[in-house]
Amino acid sequence: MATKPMRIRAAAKDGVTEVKALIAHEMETGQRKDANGAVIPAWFITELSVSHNGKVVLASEFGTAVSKNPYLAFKFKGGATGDKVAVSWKDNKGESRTDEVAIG
Amino acid sequence: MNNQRRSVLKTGSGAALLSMLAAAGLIKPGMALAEWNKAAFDAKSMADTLKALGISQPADSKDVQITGPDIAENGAVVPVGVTSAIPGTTMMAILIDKNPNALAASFTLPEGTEANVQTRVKMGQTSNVYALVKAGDKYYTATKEIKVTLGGCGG
Amino acid sequence: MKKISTLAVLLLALPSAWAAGEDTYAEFKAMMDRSFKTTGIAPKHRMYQLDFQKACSQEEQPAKAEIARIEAEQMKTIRYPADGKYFGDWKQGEKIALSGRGLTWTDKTPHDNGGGCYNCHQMSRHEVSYGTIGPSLLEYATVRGTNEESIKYTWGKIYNAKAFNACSNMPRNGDAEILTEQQMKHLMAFLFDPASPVNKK
Amino acid sequence: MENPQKKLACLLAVLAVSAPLGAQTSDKLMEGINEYREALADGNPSELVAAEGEELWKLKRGPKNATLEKCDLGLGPGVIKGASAQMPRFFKDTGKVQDLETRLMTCMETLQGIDPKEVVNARWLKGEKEKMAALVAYIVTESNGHKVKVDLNNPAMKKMYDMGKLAFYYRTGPMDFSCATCHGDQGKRIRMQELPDLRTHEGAIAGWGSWPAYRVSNGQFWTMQHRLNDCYRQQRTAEPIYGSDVTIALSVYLAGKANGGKVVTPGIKR
Repeated sequence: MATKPMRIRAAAKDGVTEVKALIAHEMETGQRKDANGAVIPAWFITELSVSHNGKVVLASEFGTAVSKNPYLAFKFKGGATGDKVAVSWKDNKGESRTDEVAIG
Repeated sequence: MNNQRRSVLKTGSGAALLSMLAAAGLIKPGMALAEWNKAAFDAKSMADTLKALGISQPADSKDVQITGPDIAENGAVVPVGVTSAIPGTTMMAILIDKNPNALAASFTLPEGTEANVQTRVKMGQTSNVYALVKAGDKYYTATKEIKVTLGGCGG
Repeated sequence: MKKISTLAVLLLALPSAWAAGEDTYAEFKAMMDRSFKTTGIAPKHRMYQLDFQKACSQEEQPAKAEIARIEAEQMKTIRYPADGKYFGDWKQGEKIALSGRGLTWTDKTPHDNGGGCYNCHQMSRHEVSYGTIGPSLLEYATVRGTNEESIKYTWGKIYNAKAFNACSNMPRNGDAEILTEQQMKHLMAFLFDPASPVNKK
Repeated sequence: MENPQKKLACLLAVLAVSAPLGAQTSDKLMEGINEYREALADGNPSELVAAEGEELWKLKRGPKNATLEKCDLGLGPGVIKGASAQMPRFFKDTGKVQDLETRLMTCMETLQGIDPKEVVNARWLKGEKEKMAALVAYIVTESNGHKVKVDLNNPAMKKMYDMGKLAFYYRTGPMDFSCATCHGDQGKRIRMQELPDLRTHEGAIAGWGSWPAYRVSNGQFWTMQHRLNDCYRQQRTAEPIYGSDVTIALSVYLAGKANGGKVVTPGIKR
């Protein structure tokens, strides 16, 4: 299954950039059962990183307890309008995706 | 956790995402991004999680805060955040005591990133939620009880 | 432009009942008929109204005489327990009161329906998630008393609430076969038993 | 209305282990829950569904291999901004009052050659219905903050409004319920779920104006057709056919009551 685009917002103010990201992912726990009683296998993002002009500003590891369609918000020093902020993730099935946005 | 992270990096393994990012021109080789810590995320209890992370006896700290609502209407999506006022904070994690696996997420903060991260987690039931923070080579915690009126079981 | 204003005047001049006049109602029935289908255990004929349902399908309550007629008719449907025993197990009753399960097209069987009591009523102090469409039933036995009249009234109200209030929001649990006689006995115990959370201070 | 069945099963499981809740008053509980809802308002996952919908809108597909970019939602071909706030509306080309979803089916059929049955017969959030939900998310996002404006002077619309009102009060089925049973009084709730009084303008804008919505409980985006379908499911009636006249009529009734109020779409719900 193809990965879906995420939504990233990055806004610079007073020398600080605020990043808000919504990532499309099922984040299946592996503890739920389908209608026939079969366990739905775990499927979740394990690693996610955010970079600013190529430099990592946040590296994270997720477990299955992160909600479906994960949300992340944080701030880093620096960043100017037009700079690139990229979010990359990898899941336990080996799928990955990177999306990029310009700081507004 | 960071100890393990470093050792993984030193041995140069586990760089799948790293190489992907490098290929995308997003990061330069040698950046701190490591293999997912399976032992820590698979641990059931708080105590086992701390053990898997190689941490003993983190100290409660008023300078660490876990934010979130007192009551979550639905356990499937609970907004939580961790903030730390301790200088030199390099790692923050969210742990949920009563979840099947306590560790929900961990964040490594490079220099220049504020020690304040917001996300959303699943909670199976009312539980204490812990912030675990690393500053220097010491660990600190803060806790907050979040009540769940509905488990993360859909409706 | 002139055409439109003439039409507007015409519409205004028509009697107010026109909006739900006979032609409109026939059209409405036809619309309902083509808009629904049978799915699972919910057959299409569920859309065909009983007389009292139709009488209660208006913005305003029906006329007094109509209300009295409906209540008298519904009263006749009530069946009191043949063995004269009104009370089952309050613990079972609590489960029935909490469950809102049953009778939808996604339910698999017509059995094991819940009473859905907490959807609309406050019933105990330890359950804070309760609805407010119906009155609070806290300390029911104390408030209502435990004499025979109160017991029979309560049975009747559970069995067919329309016998006491023609257009009540409360389902006819017995008459419409939502709950079994045994389930209603459990609910009675939940309401009246001194050990039941309903009657705990 | 929410989904009481699963909700109750969950409540049973959860409240059994959360005794401290019992000490709280109901008001305190609602206060806490409101705080929780506010925390979720920023970063509504509907945005992800809307992003998919935007791609779909511009994607060539169907037997005619065409996009939906020439679809006329009432404000002219391709105009999306504010369009859903003015729906349902009467369309001359089809001679019918259509809501957003039935109008999109018309566009899919005429522009792309996709048979409406593929949407009607699909399961919720599967196949063409999943695509429909994404398109709806995209389009209603473009009406966020706009005012509800449906034309009840149009005779076809007025007729649908009257039909919708009759449907709203129509009691039937084994539980004798109508829409008005739960949505015909002020300040009521089912369990902890507050119910808008849909007879009033305030209630109608709170209800109509905040759907379609993302539901955090199941991580699903629900269109208005989906919402109405589940209301009927809980009323224990038969199932309304997707896009059927009764669903359009109810939408016209609700939109008519909400006229002039501000829509907040997509909403975010429990």
